[in-house]
This record gives sequence, structure tokens and C-alpha cells, in this order.
Amino acid sequence: MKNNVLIIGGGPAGIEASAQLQRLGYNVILIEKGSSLGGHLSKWDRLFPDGVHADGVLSSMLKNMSGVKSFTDTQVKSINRLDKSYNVILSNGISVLADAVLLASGFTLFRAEKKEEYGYGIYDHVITNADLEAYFSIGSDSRIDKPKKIGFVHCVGSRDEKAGCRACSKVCCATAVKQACEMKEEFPDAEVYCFYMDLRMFGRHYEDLYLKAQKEYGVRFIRGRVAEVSENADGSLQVKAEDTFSSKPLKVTLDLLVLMAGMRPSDAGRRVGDLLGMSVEEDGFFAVRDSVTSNQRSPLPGVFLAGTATGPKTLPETIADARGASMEIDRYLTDVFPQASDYKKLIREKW
Amino acid sequence: MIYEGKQKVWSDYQKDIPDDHYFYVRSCIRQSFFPASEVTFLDITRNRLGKDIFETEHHTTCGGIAYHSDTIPQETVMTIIARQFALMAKNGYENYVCSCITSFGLYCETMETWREFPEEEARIKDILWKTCKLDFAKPKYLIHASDLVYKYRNLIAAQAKHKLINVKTGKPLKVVEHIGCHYSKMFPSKGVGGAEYPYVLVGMIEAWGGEIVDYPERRHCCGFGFRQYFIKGNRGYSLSNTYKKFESMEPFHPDLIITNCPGCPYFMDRWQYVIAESTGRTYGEEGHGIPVLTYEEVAGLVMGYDPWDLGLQTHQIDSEPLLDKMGIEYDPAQKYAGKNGKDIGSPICPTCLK
Amino acid sequence: MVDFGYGISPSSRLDLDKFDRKTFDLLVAEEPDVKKCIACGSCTAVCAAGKFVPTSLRSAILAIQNGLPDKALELLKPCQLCGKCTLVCPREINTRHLILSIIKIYSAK
Amino acid sequence: MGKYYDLLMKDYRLKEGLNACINCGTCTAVCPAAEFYRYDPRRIVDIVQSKDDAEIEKLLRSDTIWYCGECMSCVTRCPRKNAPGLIVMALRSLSIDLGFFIDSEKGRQQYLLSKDLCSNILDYGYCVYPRRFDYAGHPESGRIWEWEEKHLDDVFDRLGGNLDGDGPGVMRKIPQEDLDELKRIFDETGATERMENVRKAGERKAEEMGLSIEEFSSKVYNETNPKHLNQ
Amino acid sequence: MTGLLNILCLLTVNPDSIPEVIDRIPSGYNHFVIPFLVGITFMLIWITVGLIRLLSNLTREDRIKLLLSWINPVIAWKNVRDLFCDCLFHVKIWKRKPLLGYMHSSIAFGWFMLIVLGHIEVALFVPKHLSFSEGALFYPIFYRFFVWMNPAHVALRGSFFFFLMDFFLLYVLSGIGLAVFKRFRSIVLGMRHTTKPSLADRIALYSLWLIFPLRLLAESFTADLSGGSFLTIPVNHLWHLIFGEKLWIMPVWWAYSISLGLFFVTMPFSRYMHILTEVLWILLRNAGIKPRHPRKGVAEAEIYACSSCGLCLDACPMNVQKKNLKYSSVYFIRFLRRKNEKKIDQIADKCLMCDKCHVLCPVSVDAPALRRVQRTTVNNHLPYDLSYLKAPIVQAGGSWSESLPMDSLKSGSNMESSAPEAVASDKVLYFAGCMSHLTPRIIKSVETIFKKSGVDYVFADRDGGICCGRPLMLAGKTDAAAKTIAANKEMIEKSGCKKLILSCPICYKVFKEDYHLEGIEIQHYTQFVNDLVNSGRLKPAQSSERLVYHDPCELGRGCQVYDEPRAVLGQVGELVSAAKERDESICCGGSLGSLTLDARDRAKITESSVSNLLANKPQTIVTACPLCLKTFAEAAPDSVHVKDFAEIVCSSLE
Repeated sequence: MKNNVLIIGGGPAGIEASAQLQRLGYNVILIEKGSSLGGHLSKWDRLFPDGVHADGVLSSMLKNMSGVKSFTDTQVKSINRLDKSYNVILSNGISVLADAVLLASGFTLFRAEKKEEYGYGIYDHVITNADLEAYFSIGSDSRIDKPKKIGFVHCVGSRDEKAGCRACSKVCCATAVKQACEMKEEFPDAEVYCFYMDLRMFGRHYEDLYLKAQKEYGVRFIRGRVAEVSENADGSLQVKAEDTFSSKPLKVTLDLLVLMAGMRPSDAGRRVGDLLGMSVEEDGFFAVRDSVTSNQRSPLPGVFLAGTATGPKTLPETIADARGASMEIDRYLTDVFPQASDYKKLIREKW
Repeated sequence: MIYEGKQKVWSDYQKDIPDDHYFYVRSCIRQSFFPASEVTFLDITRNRLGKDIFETEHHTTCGGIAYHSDTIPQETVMTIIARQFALMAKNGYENYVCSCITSFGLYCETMETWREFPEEEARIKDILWKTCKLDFAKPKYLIHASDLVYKYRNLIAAQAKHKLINVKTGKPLKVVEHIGCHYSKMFPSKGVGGAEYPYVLVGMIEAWGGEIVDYPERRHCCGFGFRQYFIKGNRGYSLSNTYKKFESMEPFHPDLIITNCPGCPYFMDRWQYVIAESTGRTYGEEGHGIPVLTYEEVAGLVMGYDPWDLGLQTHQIDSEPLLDKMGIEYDPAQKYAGKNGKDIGSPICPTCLK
Repeated sequence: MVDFGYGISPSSRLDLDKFDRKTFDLLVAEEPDVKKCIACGSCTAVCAAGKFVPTSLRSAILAIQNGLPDKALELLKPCQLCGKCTLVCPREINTRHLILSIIKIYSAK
Repeated sequence: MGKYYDLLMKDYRLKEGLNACINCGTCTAVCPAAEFYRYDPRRIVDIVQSKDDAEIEKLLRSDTIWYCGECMSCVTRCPRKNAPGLIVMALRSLSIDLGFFIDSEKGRQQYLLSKDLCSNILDYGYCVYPRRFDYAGHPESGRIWEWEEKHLDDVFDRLGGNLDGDGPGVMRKIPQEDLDELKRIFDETGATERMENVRKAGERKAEEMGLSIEEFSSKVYNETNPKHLNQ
Repeated sequence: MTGLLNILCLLTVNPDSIPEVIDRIPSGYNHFVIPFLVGITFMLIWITVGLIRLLSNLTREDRIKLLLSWINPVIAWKNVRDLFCDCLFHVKIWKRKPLLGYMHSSIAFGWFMLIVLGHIEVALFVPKHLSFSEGALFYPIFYRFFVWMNPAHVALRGSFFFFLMDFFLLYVLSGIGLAVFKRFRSIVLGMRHTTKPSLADRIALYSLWLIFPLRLLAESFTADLSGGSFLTIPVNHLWHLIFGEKLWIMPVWWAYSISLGLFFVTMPFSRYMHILTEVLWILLRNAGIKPRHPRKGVAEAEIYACSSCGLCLDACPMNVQKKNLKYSSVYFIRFLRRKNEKKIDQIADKCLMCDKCHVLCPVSVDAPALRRVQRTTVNNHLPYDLSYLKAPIVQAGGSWSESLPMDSLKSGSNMESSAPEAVASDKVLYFAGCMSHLTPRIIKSVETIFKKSGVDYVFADRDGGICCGRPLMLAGKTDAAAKTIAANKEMIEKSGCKKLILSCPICYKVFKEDYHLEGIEIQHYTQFVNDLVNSGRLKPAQSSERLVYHDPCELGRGCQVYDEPRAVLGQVGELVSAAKERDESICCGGSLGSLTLDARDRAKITESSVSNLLANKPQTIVTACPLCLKTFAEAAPDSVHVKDFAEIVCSSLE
């Protein structure tokens, strides 16, 4: 028999997992609260480190999942555990008897306006990394007007306890450097500054990207967190930071400031989590069974996790995570469903 | 500048301000340099707004300035504060209103310390009993006098005789607001509008018809710095910071600066004089300075008090240009007159400032 | 004129608006490596002259980027060009030529 | 290792104000002192959390900790909920308690501050008292204060003040029993002791420098070494 | 024609009464000599003017030096020897590339002989033509045209000269043949790269090529009149066979004269100027005069002495990459001639200063020195501040408050207690140098060696010292270098030690050449260790490890220290040779000499240097320079160890 697997969240993790599980022969149902699949990936223009186009990546991923039953504009209404499976009622009226549930609810971008001193939504020329990606794909943004001096602020809503997030969001450094280069291409005679605390260029080719930004694009990297932004009479921005290498306060006038908003747990995900009574860790992301060997298992039997639902990840990591989750689910279903006799024991001991 | 953005922030930082029955505590500096401000404040709250605001002669300084000059230990100020609280309780009040921002910050800090370390609060309780045979209760509401004026800004506007509008041009006056550092920088939630875009003074300006100007160094300290002013050798620091602020606001051509901290108006007023005297630089129109007033003074002007009753003559920077703009009548002859027109001479007029 | 006994203190805040792009581009033309510095401080750590006087290529590069070329010159004049920094630089910057070029270009005016 | 750090940790302001600095520099970026003095609050926090006694002692004996204006702007900014301003206050207290303050020009100023401010409090119940605020010592208080100083009673009278008067009101005379309470609080909470120590240390220093108390006081009040400023 | 006629009428008279050689054309002049005359005169005027300018550019003491050098028998003898060996026989080239040597010497020496013999003939047969009025300038050159040989009685003397003349003509022609061949297949003569000739070079070259074939043609045309030998006579018969009685003599002589004229006119603008300038350069060089300007004075002689032979192209380690050819000394010198400042500057900064081009140059043109002078003209005036080296340093930024240089003296561990001033003269002073401090294994090993051999030593710069000054010199900052040198000198002299041991060849070279430490013996530790071994104070155990020794530039070519390290290594392991060593060894690529060479280019050089060392499959590369050590350590394949000389000696002591 074909087991039903419900995947909640139609971002990269959900899409990848559904493709994998379908190939393994399960009956996959994918739901997405938004009106289209792809999550944040669909809003991104190009991806670090080598600048491949996001839409290309997405469409190829979607091709792999053709045939999966997916419902957009759909959320979980209620979910309760039967003996082995979960009975899920969706907002579109359909109810699903899922033998396994994969929670791929992803993340939401940190609301940059919460860092009041940066004046997002108050000053005319302060935007976020997401806004900039939109600008790259659409090609226009009233806030971007032939800037001569551009600043990138790393760690906005990351590594910031006042903003309620101590953790590093992992992708902002590379994104900032990528976007800095792209802006240099767009506006070659602009000065571009990156304000960072630590440059976390941990991934393969990331350091090359950094070197390129310095050598070819002449991006200036300043080690110091931007402390305060204010607006001059002419609408340009006055930005204050410390150049911690010189141990001196620093001031610079900018025409555009880009805030690298970090990753926060998605509210929709939290909603489903609450319905299931799933625990979250201090950082607000879902807790996993153990952080080394079973990153994709939730404390609940039959409920699995993939992607940034369990904390910031890069796209390749998310995809790998989704594949891992698919394998876990496969193992779980093949384990649990054939011999139902000692099911409780099995769950206790193994799942 | 996107106004709606600011409104959102403001709406996030609203604080409960009680309607009536306040225990009033004075400010050392405000009393010394702007005595009329506190007089006016009490007059407005009592007589114009009909509120019950009580003051006891037994209350003292909170010791804040001494504390921030590091001359007395933290527990000393904590005990003094406890004593003030005790006086409040003794007189049956629970809404604590202080006139000084340093005090306000200190009260907030103390309350916070006690919240985090209850054992410390207990210890202070003992010390207070040991020394003064007094027992204290923490206030239900801790507010700054400017919070109160902010709360009643619209009532005041309703009674307004004048508005913050240039009667000649009909345009709103450009007003710069300066918030005392200790008002909300330490505890953003304790201040109306928070730490980044405090609304307490902006609210008044808007209610009274002025236009606020936001300039790059708005948040910057006036430079008082306690020891940085009291010791002559350090005053360069104090002066330089005010200078920095004025250089930053100059391009916006403000008509008026309104402050809610007792020290700031003194410094921003006097340092303009020093800058003019030593560099010839002035920031107001044709060689005048920019008037720096307390919120009480501004409220007073709006409600039609006589400028000289408000003590505007005790500022080094002339307020006449502002009064003219607002269309306020005044008798130049009476400016420096004593009570009942008594002649007590007049100060030498500095040549550097008009 | 009143003598107050004190005056406005000079500002030591770095002002990136003072950064001189033109001259910097000359330097880049002479020695492009200047752009590659990651301010790790290896050069300063091994500096032979650094044993006797405060001198630091890392700080000098920063000083230039912060619009303080004179400070950079002061930091580099004690250099003995011994080349230790070249050997330790993780970004393989040609430090000796960079130092010469900085001095050449920024002492020109 | 950590001797001074432990002493500091007894101070509530440090307990509140220090939790693992990440050296991001937001404090220095907005610090009014950092622009005009050889001053970097970030470094101070970093040194304190290093627990390095030698470094901390250097700090306690240095001018550095006396540059801060205690405006607390740094507190708003720190992403780790540190309060560099409070840390500096704790350092200053310790420096005074250990008698290190007298070694530095700026620290020495405590001698005068303690003398003037504490006596203001104990004698009048005010930190600032207009009769003790003279134009001569404060030329920046302007021509207007020069005039006010001459006619203090009239001015206060004119403006509805109650200078040295009974009952409530602006600048009223604070009843003796309240002042006595303040004195008892001072004695009990170590303020008196600190005043005494600072006085003694100052007098000793004056002797050391071969100056009379008057000379010492005016030196401390007026002089400042240009090396404090940072170009 | 008239000439020919009166020869015929002479013939009708009694042959015996006619002398062996008759002045065929009594005037001793014919128009065809004009091209040659013009050329030679132009060239002579040119070089005289040049010579005067050059000498006037010398400083007074240099001029005196030059004069003195001539009366100094040693130098005089050296001059003569060098003139023959370098200018005529090109011994240096012979040594490296015999065929190439033959080519150069055949042309140079052969031509020289033709000229000399020509004059001797004139002296013997028609002496009057040696006087200027009688065409001394051209007559001997065209001797064969002007005379008639009496076939009736040719004395042995005559035919002997005919033979010699033909012989040397053939000799030169063979050289020319090779030269032409080289143009197209240089590799056969052992040259991978050759210089690109300029226009002047080409004209001069082709005219040079033509001169001797044309001479053969001309002389063979007249051979039946003016005599000839085994070469000209047969050719002459051949012509007669082909053209019959009537030979067009005049055209060929014209052509011959023209080619000569053309050659001499272009000579000053071509590399062939070296033929004459060499002589001057050798005199100046041997007089020990050093260039003070990259173009003027001695330098001028030097750059014109360069024959653009291109031997330095293959010598230059940079040229493992073709793109770097343009940085070679030969081009540097060419641009110096052309006064192309921009290029001069650029090329001067690239060079590694490995000195190979200098050592291998047929006339020892010291291009590295010229580059350094060039760098000096650009960099020496740049501001610097080494004042801190003089006075004791008090709280200079850092925490150190010791004074310099005395307090930086720290004694070795087997005499910890002794204070610097107590240092006795029997102790040796060890100066590790900046670079050694980045390779602690060298310092460690050297100290171990000292201890094991019971050497009392003082460690001059245990916790870092002052740079030796050579890096500054190499960068052209001569004045600054003098400062560091002075500081170190003071330190060394105060130490009281009589022997200075260095572990860095860079230091060693500058200490030897520029420190002038009276009464102090300076040794590189390879030499010192060698002495220790010879005196039996150090007994290394032979192992079977296959070692190859890399000659560091400064130590080998720079100071001619080749044998000591090899002597020791021979007793430590099995010393195998590299493909190229000693003079020929290839710079490791890490040299401080180059100012602008970037990491990539250096890596390529290191690569080639390593593969050169690995020619005979050694297990270990041994070098005696911290810089080489570091460079090789990073680049050598994991299969081979890279060790320092001291290190390997150390390990042999266990």
C-alpha cells in the first residue's frame, strides 16, 4: 500500500522532499500557505557564491516534483494523532490521513524596522537584502536613485539579543558580499562599504567571493557594527560605526543603506507546531531529536522536520536536509507500517 | 523621512501615565537656573488643569549628579531615593513625578536593580529604617514631569493663546527637540516613544502647531557629562559636543529648541554664547542664537504666560525673535525688572550675540 | 573677548567622506595588492621595526582608506623593508612594494 | 588572575552591565567622549572581561576611565545588553576605593568633585546650589548669570522662587532634620568614608607635588594635559 | 682600365726587373672606397665624441682610478688577458656553448686578424701607403684591389700571407655561416631564447653578413691580378669559367665597400657598438669603477658593451614564463640606451637580483648593479625615519623600554650570566637576521651545533634585531640602509667579539661588502661549520640520505661560497648534483631582490628551481638560506624533504 505523507511548506525543503518521497513511491501531499511554491527562493534574484539565477534553480526543482499533489493558499486547520497516523484537516476542506508529516515551514526574514536606529521604513534610502533582490529582478526601486555611496549592514536581527536573536543567520555575510559585488556592477563608480562583525565566509568558494569583492570590485570592509543611522537635510544618510581596527568612531555619508535582515522562525510554522504541541528551542526554531544524528526527527513519532524550520541554513544545506528527511521518513514508514503488532514497543524503542 | 514609519515606532512605546494625584519631586539644576519653569509647571497642572500635585519641603536632591560624578556610592543614592519614596508613601501618594531627567533615569535604574536583585532592595530597606526610621513603598507609576505635559498636550492646546506658528508667514515653526539622555536611553520602554524617536516632546510640538525637525545628531548628548562640566579643565568636552549638535542642526534652520532635561537647556543656551564668543559662529537668524527652552516654558508661552514670568530673560540667548514670530506681546522694559517692577539693573549685553 | 580657559576640542572621528579616491586609484595602479588586505595583523606581528616603534602596514592601509594618509606615512617611515611581512601575509600581498608605493605616492604632494 | 574582576563583580552595575562583549563597537560609535578623547569604551569592556589584573590595574590608574560623560548612550546600542557606561562607573568606584584614582590627572579631579558636590548635598540638600555657583569660576554661565548672581534673591523673588525660604517651593531651605537624615545615610552607606578617603588622598598628593591645598585645587580645577585629546 | 693597360705594357718589358708587388694604381685611390670612408669616418667621430662625453661624466676620483689601473701591473695584465679572452676569443661563451663560442670568436678574432694581416702586408710591400696622406685609412682594407702581383716570382713570404688571408677569410665566413644559421635555428647553438633585433641591428647584421662574402667575391675577382690563395684563386678560375675573360671587378668592390660603409654607419645605433665599447668597459671594469647613474659614465660604457647576445635570456630565472622575457637584462640595457624611462623603471623593479645574468655575461655586464642604481634614483629620496635606531628607545608604543642596540644583545644559553660588556673576544657573535626568525629551525640547529662543538657564542638578536640593510639597498634606499648598517655595526663592535657568524646569506653579503668591520672575521655558518668539521670539533655521521644542495644566490654567485657547504654535506650524506648548480643555480624565487614580481610568477620560478634540484632524484633538498628554505618548504613535493644546512648537520650529530 502507498503511505500518505503530508508535507507542510512549499519552499525548497518541501519541494525537494516531496520530489524524493514521490520517487520512493509514497503518496505525497504538499501544502503551501502562499499562493505559489518556492518560498523565499522565488523572491530571490541570484544565489551566492557563483550567482546562478534563482528562478532557474527553482524551476528545475519544481520539474522534479511534477505529479505531487500540492495545494497552495492552504494551511493546516487541525491536526490530531490517531493510533499510527495523523488526521489533518486542511483549510481548503480536504482532510488527509497522513502516516508521516514533514514540517518544512522555513523561516521569515527579520523585520528590519525593529532595529529602530537603522530607520528602515523611516529614512528614504534604507532597504533590506530582500528589497535589493527584488530590485535586481524587477529593476526599479524608488529608494535606489543612482547611489554614489552604498553601505551594507551585516547582522541585522542576528547576533543581537536586543533584537531577540542571539544566533548567526549564516547566509547574510555571503549574501551581503554577493549583493555588494552586484551593486558595484550596477553602479561602477559607487563606493561600497560592508559593515561586519565577523565575516563568516565558511562555505566552499565563499572566501573567493570575498577576495573578488576586494580585488575586482574594491568593496571596503569595515569591522564594526553600524550603531546609528540618521538623515541629512539632503536626504542622504549619516551612518555611525566604530572602525574597531583603528579603535575610533567613524562617520560616513551614504546614499543607500542595505540591511542584511536575518532568519527568524516562520509564524505559520509556529502555528502548526502549536497544533502539534511541538517544542521550540530558545532561538524559536523547532527542537530536533538530537542535533548530530537525527536532525530531521521531531520529538513526535511520525513528525519530521526539514530545512530552516530547524534553524538558519543555506540553500544547498536545506536541500540536503530535505533529502535526509525523506530517507528518515522512508525508514520510518517501512519500519512501522508492515508489522503493526509490536508497534507501540517499536515506537518507544526506535521512533 | 517617512512619517508613518515613526508613528509605528511611537505606537510601540506608549506608557501609562496616571490621570491625577501626583507626588512632585524637584530638580536641582532646574531650580537653580530655570526656577520659573517648575513654578509654571505646578501652576499649569494645579490651576489650569486642576490636578492634584503634591510637594513636600522635606524631599531633597536624589544625589544623582553627585552619583554620576562618582563621588557617592550607589547604595547612598539608592537609600536617598528610598527616602523620597518613603515620603511619597507617607503622604499617601503612589504616582511619582520628578522634574529632573537624571533623577528619572536614576529612579528607573534603581527600580531595575531592585527588580533584578531583591536582596539589594531588602538591604536598602534596612539601611533606610536604620538611618531615618522610614519605610518605603515603590511608586505605582514613575513618570517624568514632561510625560505629564505630554499627556495633557491636547488640553493645553485647547487652552492655547498662541501656537508654534510664525504669525507673519503662517508657517509652523521649525522646532528641534532634545531629550535628556537618561530619559529613555537606558530603558527605552520607560520613555514615551522609546529611545530612538522619543515622542514625549514631539507630541507637544505637534499638538501646539510646530513642525519637528529631525537632524543627524538629534540623539547626541548635549555634553554635560557631569564631571566633564564641573571641572573647568574638562569643559572642552562639554562644549565640543554641543558644538557638534549645532553644526549638525544648522542646515535645518530651526526656530526653537525644546528640551525636557534641566541641564540641556542651560548648556545648549550657554555653549551657543561661548561658541559665538570664541569663534564668532552663531546659529540663529542674523547673528542671533537659537532659543533653547524648557517644555514648561514653551507650554507657558503657548498658554499665554508673560515671557518674563516664565523667566525667558534668564537665558543668555534672546527669546525676542521667537516671541515676535509667535506674535507674543511683551514689554521689553520689564525684561530684567525685579518683582513689582523693581529695578535690579540688567546684564551686560554680549557683543558676539545679538 | 572672554577667555574661558578652554575651547572646542578637535574631532578625532574618522570621516570616510574625506577618503581620497583619486590618489588611492593611483596607488592601486602602482600596487593592486593594497585592496587584498584582510587586516589580520600578521604583518604588524612580525614587523622588525615594530619592536622599537609603533609601525603597522595594516593600520597604514586602514589610515589611507579612512582618509588619513599622513598617519599612514608616519606609520611606514620606520620600515626597514626586511620583508618578513611579505612572507607571513596570508593574502600574498607584495608588502614591500606596497609600502614603497604608499610612501612614493602619498609623500608626492 | 581575576582579583580585580572579582572586586568589580561585587558591583551591581557590573553584574547588570557586563555579559560577554563581542567587540562590535556600537558603543564607541555613538560615544561622545570617543570623538574628543583618547577613548574607546569597547576596549574598556574588553579589558574588564579579559580579567587580566595587570591590564585592569593599568585602567584603574589611568585617565581613560575618567573620560566618560555617563550619558549612557552606549547602553541603548549594545547588542549583548551590556552597559559600558555602568562598567565605567564600577571601575571608577573601585579606582577610588583602591586609591588609584589619585595617580591620574583626571582621576585626581574627584578631590574637588567630592568636596563641592557632597558638601552641597550635606549643607543644603541640593547637588547644585546657586549661591555656590559663581560666575568667576564659570565664565560660560554668561553675562546673564553674572547679573543673576548679583541679584539672586530679587531674581528668584521675581520668578516665584522661594530661595532659602521655609515650606515648599523652588530652592527652598531644606529643614535641618532632613539634612541630618542625609548625613546619617552618608555615614551608613559609605559615602562619608569615601569622601574622607578622597580628601586624604588629595591632601597627600598635594604634599607629594609640593603644593598647598589651594594651589593643588586650582591646578586640578583648571589644568588639562593636551595628551588627553586625540588627533 | 688605364691601370690594366699600363700593367700590360709593363709586361712587355723584362719580367725579372719587375718587383714582386706593384702599386697597380699609383694614386692608391678609387672612388669605390668612398662609402667605406664615409662609414669609418662617421663611426670614428662618433666614438671619439662618445668617449669624451663618457670620460667627462666620470667623477674625478674615478678618472684617477682609471689612470692608476693602467700603471698597476696586475690590472694591466688582467686588462690584456680580458681583452683577448673576452673581446676576441669569447672564452666565457666557449665554456658554456662551444659552438656559439666558435661563432662569436671566429667573427671577432678572424676579422681582427684580417685587419692586422692586411696592415702587415701593406707595411711589407707598399709601406708608403701607411701614411695618412696615402690613404692609410682605407688602403690596407682594399689592399688587394690596389696592387698587382707579379706571378713570375711570388716569394714564399707573399704566398704565406695569401694563405693566411684566405684562411682567416674562410674562418670568418664559417662564423658568419653559423650566425645566419643561428638566426633561424638558435637552439642548435644551445640558445632557447634569442633577442629580437632592432631595425639598426638588422641593417648592421645584414651588412655584416654581406661584408665577408662580398670580400671573397671582390678578392676572388681580382685574384688573378693581385694574387690569392687556396680560396680566392680557385674561385677566380671558376668566375673565368663562367664569365670568360671579362670580369666586372668594379661593381663587387663597390658592393664590398658599401657593405662596410653601411655597417660602420649603423654600428653606433646597433648592438655591434659593443665590438669597440667592450674594450673601454673592460678597462673601466678592471679599474674597479662602479656606476653611479643607470646611464651616464661607466654605465654608458657598460650598456654599449652589451652585445645583445641574449645569453642572459636563458640565464634569467624569470623566463620560465615567456611573458617575462621582456624583463631580462638585455632588454633592460636596450631601454637604457633608448632612455625609455617608463620601461626602465618597470624592468628595474622586476628583477630578482639573483646575479646570474651578470655572472654569465660574456663581458660581465653587471645589469643587476645598473638596476639597483636605477632603483636608487627613484626610491632613495623617498622619506623614511630610522631615527629610532640610534637613541635608546623609551616606551615606543609597545611595552619594550630597552635601549638599542646594546640591550638587544642576549647571550647564548651556555653563558647566560655574562652581560654584553663582559663578552670576551674569543666568543663568536651569532646574528640570525630577520628571516631566520621566521625559520626557528635554523636558529635552533645553529645553536645546537654551537653547543655540541663547545663554541662560546653571543646571540646578537635573540629577540629580534635590526635588519642588515641589504633589503633596503636592493630597493634602492641606499641612505636608509646606511642607517641600519651603522646601528648594527655599533652593536657588533661593542660586543667585542672577533668573529661574526651569519645564518642568512642576505645578511652575509652585505656584512661582507658594506660593513667594513675592521678586525672582525665574518663567516656564513656553512663556512664556520666546515671549519669545525675540518678541525674535528664536529664529527658528523655519514648517512645514506641522498642530498642535493641549492646554492643561494647571495651565498653562491654573491659571495662565491660553493665548496664549504658541499664539503660538509659530502660527509653528512650522499651528495647528488642538481641539473644546474653553482654559477648556474636557479634562484628559489623568494628573493627580496624583486620589488614587483607577484606571488604567481614567483611560484613558477620556484617550481623550475625545484625541478632543477630534483634532476638526480634526491631525498632531501638542502639549502643554506632561510628565504630559500621557506620558499622550497612550501613548494617542494611531499616526497622530498626540505632542510636547512644547519638542520641536516645537526641531525647527523645525534
